[in-house]
Amino acid sequence: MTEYLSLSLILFTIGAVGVLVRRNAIVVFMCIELMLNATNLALVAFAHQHGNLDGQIAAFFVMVVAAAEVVVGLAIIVSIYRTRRSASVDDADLLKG
Amino acid sequence: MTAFWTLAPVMVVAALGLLFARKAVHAALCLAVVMISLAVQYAALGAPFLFAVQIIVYTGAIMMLFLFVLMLVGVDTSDSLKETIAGQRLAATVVGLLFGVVAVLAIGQTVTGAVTGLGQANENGNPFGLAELLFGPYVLAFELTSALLITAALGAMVLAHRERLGARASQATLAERRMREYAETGRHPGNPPTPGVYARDNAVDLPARLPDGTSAPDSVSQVLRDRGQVRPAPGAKDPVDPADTTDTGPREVEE
Amino acid sequence: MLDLVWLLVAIPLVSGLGLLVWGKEADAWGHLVATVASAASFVLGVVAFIELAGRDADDRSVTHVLFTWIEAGPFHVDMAYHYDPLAALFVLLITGVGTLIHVYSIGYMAHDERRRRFFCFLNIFVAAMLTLVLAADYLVIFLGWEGVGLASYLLIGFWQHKPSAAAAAKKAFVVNRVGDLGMALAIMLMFAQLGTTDIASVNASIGSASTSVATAMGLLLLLGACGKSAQVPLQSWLLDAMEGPTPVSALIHAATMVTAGVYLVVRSNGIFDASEAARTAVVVVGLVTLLVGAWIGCAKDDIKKALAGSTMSQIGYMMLAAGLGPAGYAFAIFHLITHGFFKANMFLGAGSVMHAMDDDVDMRHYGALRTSLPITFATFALGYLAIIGFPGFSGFFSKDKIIEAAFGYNVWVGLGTLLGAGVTAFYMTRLMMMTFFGEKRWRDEVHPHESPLVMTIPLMVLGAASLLGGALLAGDWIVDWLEPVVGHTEHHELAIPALAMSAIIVAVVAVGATLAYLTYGRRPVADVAPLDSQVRWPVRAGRHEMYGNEINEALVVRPVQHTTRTLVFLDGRGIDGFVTGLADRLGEASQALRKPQNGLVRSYALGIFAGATLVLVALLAVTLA
Amino acid sequence: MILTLLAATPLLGALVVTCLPRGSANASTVKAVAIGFSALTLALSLVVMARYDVESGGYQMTEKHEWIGQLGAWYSLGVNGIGLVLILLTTILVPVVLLAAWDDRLPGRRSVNSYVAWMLVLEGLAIGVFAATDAFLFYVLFEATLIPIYFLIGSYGGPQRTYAAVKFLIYNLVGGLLMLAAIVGLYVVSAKDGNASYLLSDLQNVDMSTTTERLLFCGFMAAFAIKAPLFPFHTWLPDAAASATPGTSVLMVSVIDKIGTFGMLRWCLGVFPGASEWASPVVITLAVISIVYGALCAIGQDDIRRLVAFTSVSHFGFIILGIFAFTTVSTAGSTLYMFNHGLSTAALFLVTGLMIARRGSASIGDFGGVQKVAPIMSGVLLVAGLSSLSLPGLAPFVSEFMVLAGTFTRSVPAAAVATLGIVLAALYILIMYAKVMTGPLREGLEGFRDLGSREVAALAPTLVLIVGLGFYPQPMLNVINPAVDEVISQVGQGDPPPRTPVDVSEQAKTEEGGH
Repeated sequence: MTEYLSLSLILFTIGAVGVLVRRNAIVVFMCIELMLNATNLALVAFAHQHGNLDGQIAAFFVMVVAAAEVVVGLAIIVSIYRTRRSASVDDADLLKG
Repeated sequence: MTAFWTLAPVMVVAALGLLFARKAVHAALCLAVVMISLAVQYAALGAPFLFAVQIIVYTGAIMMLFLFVLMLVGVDTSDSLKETIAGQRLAATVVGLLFGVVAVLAIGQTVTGAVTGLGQANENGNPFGLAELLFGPYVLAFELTSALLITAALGAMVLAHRERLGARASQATLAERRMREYAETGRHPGNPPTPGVYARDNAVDLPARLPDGTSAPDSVSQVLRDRGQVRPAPGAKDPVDPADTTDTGPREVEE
Repeated sequence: MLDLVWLLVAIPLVSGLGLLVWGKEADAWGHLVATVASAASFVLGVVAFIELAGRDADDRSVTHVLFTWIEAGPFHVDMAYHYDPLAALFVLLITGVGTLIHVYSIGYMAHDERRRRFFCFLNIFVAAMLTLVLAADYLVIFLGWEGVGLASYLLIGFWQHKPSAAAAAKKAFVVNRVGDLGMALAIMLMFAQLGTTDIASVNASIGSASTSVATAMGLLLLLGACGKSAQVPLQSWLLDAMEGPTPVSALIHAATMVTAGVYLVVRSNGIFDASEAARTAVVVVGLVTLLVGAWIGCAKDDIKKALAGSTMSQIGYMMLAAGLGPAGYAFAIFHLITHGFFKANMFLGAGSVMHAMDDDVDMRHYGALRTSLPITFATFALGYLAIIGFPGFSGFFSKDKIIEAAFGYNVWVGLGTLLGAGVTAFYMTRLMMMTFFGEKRWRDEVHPHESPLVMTIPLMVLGAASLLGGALLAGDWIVDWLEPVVGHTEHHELAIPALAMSAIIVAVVAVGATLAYLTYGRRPVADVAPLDSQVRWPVRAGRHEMYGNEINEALVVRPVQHTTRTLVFLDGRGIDGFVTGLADRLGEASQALRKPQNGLVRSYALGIFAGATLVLVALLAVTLA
Repeated sequence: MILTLLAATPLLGALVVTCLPRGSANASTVKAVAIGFSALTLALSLVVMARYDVESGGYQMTEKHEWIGQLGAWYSLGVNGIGLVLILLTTILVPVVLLAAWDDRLPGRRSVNSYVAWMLVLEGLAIGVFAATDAFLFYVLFEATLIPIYFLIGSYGGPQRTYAAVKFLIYNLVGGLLMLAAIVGLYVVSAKDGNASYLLSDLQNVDMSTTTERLLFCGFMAAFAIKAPLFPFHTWLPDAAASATPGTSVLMVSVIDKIGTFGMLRWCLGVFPGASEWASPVVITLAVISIVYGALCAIGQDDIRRLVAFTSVSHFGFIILGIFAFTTVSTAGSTLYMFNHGLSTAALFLVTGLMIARRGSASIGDFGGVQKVAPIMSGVLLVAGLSSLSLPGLAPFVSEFMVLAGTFTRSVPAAAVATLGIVLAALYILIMYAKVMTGPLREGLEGFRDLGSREVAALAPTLVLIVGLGFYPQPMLNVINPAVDEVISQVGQGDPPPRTPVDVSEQAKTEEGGH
């Protein structure tokens, strides 16, 4: 059990650091997917631990939502790329105060 | 446990590949490795349905989407490894390490009870058990996800749609524009020469030779020039300096 | 009749305000109404006086409450009048001289387009002055006090288009306000100390308070008196006030208003009786002003300013007499009345001269006017003889009594008053010589002519009064008359008999007059004044009014201007600057806080991640703890 | 009900005026309707005045309805003598201001409808403030008055109007915020004591510790000191007055700023008597500084409107001084002063406003010799100015002298320094008058118009009242005295007795017939 959770955490951390250090929006997105997957692993592991399927259901929903999110997110990346000719997240700073 | 211990290192290494891969395609491949391994883990954890879904949805659909977009955006746009935000990389590393270590330590401290296992839950088969839950207590959430998916699909369409702002350019206007451009900037109105005109070097990475013996750098594809993969034409009067290329990339043609 | 004394005030007040509001339609007849109003007051005053005189000596006092002016808690002020022998004399003086001057002004202001307004102001002045002398409460005195100040302000600045007149009016009001400060504080002190501001009560019960309270009250009242009566150190406004039309100078700045300070001191006899120190202060102020005024009078070439210096000096005499206590009160009032006659007479005479000389006031441009202006000359001469104290004239008796009383008080003070008498003779003779005798020095285009009858009749009346005013002393009548109000004690017997004293005074006066005659009567007078650098310092100082303006300028005006400028600057930069500075600092702080908002999503993500880590660490720490 | 009716009439008027058609063609109708409503309000307030029973004193014509039960907030109205006087002042001044503002040129194409509507709204809210006997209601209305003034300055003022309006708003909001904290604190205190209630009558009986009382007092006092304005919180006033239209300035200085001093009397002294006494040395010092400082700053101003604003700083110093001297004489004087200062400043602001509108400049240096071409205006300015310098015979003198006399019995130094104000007042008024009205006529003023009959009609009531109350202030004092006695007994202070009182029998004798 502990080892599954540890693996999940390690993957999550790697994903998070990836979000922070990568600049290509698509790679950043992949890192987010990695983080989601890591949590899914934890959920499935919990389901296994407790012997009911709710964890798996949760993981299932995460996947659905992730799919939706990827669709929209990638569409946004494409449209940003079209207008700005760049997929670097550092080039979009319209929120600058 | 064999599966776990075999796959865990692979997954971690692949995940780290996501961090360090210079090219986005490599990163995508690394991610695919992680996801497939995860699917196997799911199978080992008594979740055959999720195993299948993971393979189909993630590795199949989502990863494909990623690759499509990568191609759309341009495979060549690899990350420059120079960090632009001062201290971001260091801070991210430190915080990441701290988070990871503390979290793992915390998990290690936690005492977990005996594993129940899913034997009972999966009595009628894992998909059956999931279905019972999904169409039982979680039916509302399930229905809502359908709305979410439709919305997402619509959203993606709206976002990706491009409004035509002007009239479609006709051949005549395009030609006229080229001539005007020639008059104003001196840019050649015709097609650029194709690379490697002579029989002995017809490779795409060799620039064409102009009548006066100099090479025409803009005959080589922009991608190759960007990558620095242009070979100097043998016997050319001047060595081609890839950095010294003027922008002669494909004309932008308005759709 | 004595219940209707308030009509004395009401008639001129209604007439003045009414004409003011009436507007242009009243231009043609407004001055007549005003004069009639003033005359009506005079007639009423005479009737009331006769009625009062008909009563027993102990019964000659009427207090009548018209209505409650202010009442809140223990503070109670009645709008009431107090008609007694002192007030009666003043009423006669004010309305009598006032009416004469109204009449005179009909001629004097005939060609002024704002004549109606001039008469309105005169009427308002008469009403305010009567309020002052009839008041039964110090706060009501204050009402009249500032009312006459207002009238004085309006009349000095009557020719507003002249910046000098406007400035003089402003100065008079402001300097008077300084005095009023003292008077206001004195009234507050009365209320705090005695719980009342009623004149009779205050004067009756001040004895039960400590002497220091009485001294403080006396000194504060003296400050008020100094302001109104142009006594040192608040004397500087009076000479500038001569910018006003001459009838105003005669009525307000010679005969009546400026003597209000003396009235106040006499009216507050209870307070001054209770404090030796306050009385001494009054004597010192009076003596100093007496000499300073006389000195200025000697040096001025402007006929009105020379007379104004003389006024200061004569009021100094009255003030000094009032400071002598019960021995001097009656003589102060006596001199006040005779001075009212002869000084009004001379001011009006000066007005007549100016009228003849196209409003030229420089005596160096006069000379030999006795032939051109016979009536003016004759009446002016009566006033002149009265003021220098020519035996038999009114001034002789009144001044004589004061000098005697001063000798009885202190030899040095007596010598001061004696010297003053000599100097008075000097400057008045100088004035006479320069104006009416000697060579004619007026310019060719000037054709002196005698004033119309409407102006000369008041001169004649006042001339007669100057001559006969001494009759008031016949049988010590005025002393007896005032005794119920101010009491009386015989002054100390002098070392020499009174007759010898009078002889000495007359001798001193003769010396002064002779000196002036020798200087100005026998020798030709230059028609251009010698420059400051050509005259010796006493003349220079006199011309500059003993540097009073310069002293005020250095001690008060410039510090106030400086403070004002500094404060305005500080208000903008300091107080408001602090507030706006605070706003600016806030702006800067928000600029600094803007920096982390760099718009880069990864920075924000790092923040979130760091925050999550922090929460995790905190949770762990809490669990472990 | 009559108080609600009184407050609602101008609000209704504002609504009607807003609904009337806009445009310059209808401007006269709009103004006439507005004046009509304000005159109706004046009539109602006279009815209130007549129905108020002076003999029994206290709060009368009270109304009470539960508003927010959980908070203990009530819709509770009532007037005592102090509130009555101020309501009367408000209802007198609004028609005067509306009439005088007839020819106001508004910036840009702003509609006259909203201009007069905001004024009527302000009147309604001000009446509510003066009648509120519930702290929560008072607070809400107190803050609500900021809105009309903000728009009146910010939309219809001079070139600097935005800056001035924002400055006004921020200053007053800061004060209001501190008061809000104190209001919350009051809830806590009264809830701890039993039933939570914001009613004045309940708050007066709430037990609180000394520290709490002082803190709550400071919250209220801060708001009132900024509003009043007391040195050093005064700097918003000159800016606001210099940028506002004359009518706005009148309503702001004569009515709204009075809420500050009124609040001190009703809420600070009424609810926190102990703390008021504790703070009085500081407040008296600041008040005395205000008097002298405001006067000195007024002397140094070149802008006539700023000058008048600074004179008000000085006058408010007198009012606050009188309130915190805790004697019936000074406090009654302060209350009367609020009324008189309202009249005097209204006259001053209005007549200078007309002058400035004709000349197109507010700088004293741009005037000179106006008396020659505009004698009536000059006379009105002189009377208004003389009332501002407290000439005896004009209304402000009575109140100013009462303040000083009362203060003198409590603190001689404070009264003595404050009396300096009368000299400085003469300076600032007469210097201004001399520069503007006297001397040779300045170039460019040849066509200067004198006051028209409508303007005279607008100004006449204030002048008549100034003169009338100068000689006969008793009608006002009769109303004020019982209320003031109540406040002073609430503070637990009385008038210090005279140190050597006059013997009554002797006084009786002297009044009979001299001595």
